[in-house]
Amino acid sequence: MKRSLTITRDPIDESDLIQGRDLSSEAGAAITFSGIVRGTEDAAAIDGINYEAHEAMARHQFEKLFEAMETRWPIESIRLIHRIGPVRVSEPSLWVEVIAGHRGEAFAACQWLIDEMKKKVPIWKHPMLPESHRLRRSRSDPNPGSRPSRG
Amino acid sequence: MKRSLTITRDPIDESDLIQGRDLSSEAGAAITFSGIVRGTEDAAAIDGINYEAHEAMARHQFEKLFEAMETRWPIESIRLIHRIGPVRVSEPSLWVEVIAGHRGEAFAACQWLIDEMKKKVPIWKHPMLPESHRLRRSRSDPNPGSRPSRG
Amino acid sequence: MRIKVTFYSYFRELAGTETVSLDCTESCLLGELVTQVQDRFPKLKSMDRSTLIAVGLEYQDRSYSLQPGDEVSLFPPVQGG
Amino acid sequence: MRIKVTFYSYFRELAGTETVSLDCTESCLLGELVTQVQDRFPKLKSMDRSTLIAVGLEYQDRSYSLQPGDEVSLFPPVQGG
Repeated sequence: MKRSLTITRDPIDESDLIQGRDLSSEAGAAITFSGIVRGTEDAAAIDGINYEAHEAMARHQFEKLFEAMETRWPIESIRLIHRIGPVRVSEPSLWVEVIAGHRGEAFAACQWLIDEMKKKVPIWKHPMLPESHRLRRSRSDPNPGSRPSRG
Repeated sequence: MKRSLTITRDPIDESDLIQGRDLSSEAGAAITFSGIVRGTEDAAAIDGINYEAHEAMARHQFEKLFEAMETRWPIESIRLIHRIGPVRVSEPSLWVEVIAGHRGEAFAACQWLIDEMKKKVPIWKHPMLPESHRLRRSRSDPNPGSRPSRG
Repeated sequence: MRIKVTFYSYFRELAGTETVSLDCTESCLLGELVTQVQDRFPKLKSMDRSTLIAVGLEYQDRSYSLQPGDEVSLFPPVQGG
Repeated sequence: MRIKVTFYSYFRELAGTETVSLDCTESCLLGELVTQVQDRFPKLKSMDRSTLIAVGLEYQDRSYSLQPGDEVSLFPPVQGG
């Protein structure tokens, strides 16, 4: 199984990633998942999300998930990119591509990987509140937006 | 739910489709599925697949599936392209994009749509045998590659 | 009345033609028409259990009553994707 | 021995610091160290049930025996994606 893991502060260029796709002649299904920052968090409007990672541990945990994925499904290739730092609304924070011979295994592996990463990979979200909101709250709460959220 | 359906003889430009993606601020998950022509069909090497459609009926059946999908899941957008005519190995014959608020509904709807189209949409595959194979078989079988295959 | 039948995929090759027009009585059943087709093109008879039938743009079963102007399509299991 | 503890996400804000170094006896249990941390930073105590604990790059439970050089991370549930 080919593997590519990127944790980066740069924007994710999905179009460019697709152009760099590398298929064997036995590839029959390619699935991509883009996790996109929504404009609200816990019913409040936000400007984006600032992602924080324990980066060395995140890499290690992603690699362990790739290992486990490989033992469970016949996957040709996995590419995963997670952005850290500020990501604005409507931009992807996560991009996953799974290529396999058939769609059943590609869908199963892709969903499993995302579910597992949301339990195991040490990355956290800090909602970025709109400017007006930050000014209004600045006296009563020095750390808006860093408490638990539904994700 | 925004809908876009294309049945075309032109190659599918996935990169270009991604660049044309249109998201609301509540979109949290975008899934794409590419169905790619594999290099073998029933264990025999092929050059590609020639897709045939009952095009008017295919459009109608796709639209009915979109209707049903919309009643079952909160989907923001569906785009689907199916190529007809000859499609060479490693090229996509089908491209599906589902955009929704959350990944659960996007994955469920995308898989359901593909499963259903494989039962309902009148499109058929005719494997394109390699030149050498065609010449060898040409006397005994005037129509190689058009019989039932596993799909 | 006269009903036009179109064959798709390898049904076209088994029939040796793309279309055929057959006579049936008004409101005759779709199943009766299919039997007529199979009698005329015996290679299609062995495919009976995997034959899909549409009238216009919709699938129909054999109990459907044909109307003037209906166009019938016969084809093997679909294989899109 | 001295063990370095690093806080992530809002645990850092609850502790008011990013890292702390604490003394414990050789082979002391990870759970004992976590209790020491919570005694020192009481706001973390209320988060006890949702606290995730790693040593180096691996998750460990509280029965793990700490060794010299181990680096401990404490953080709330992860939220990637």
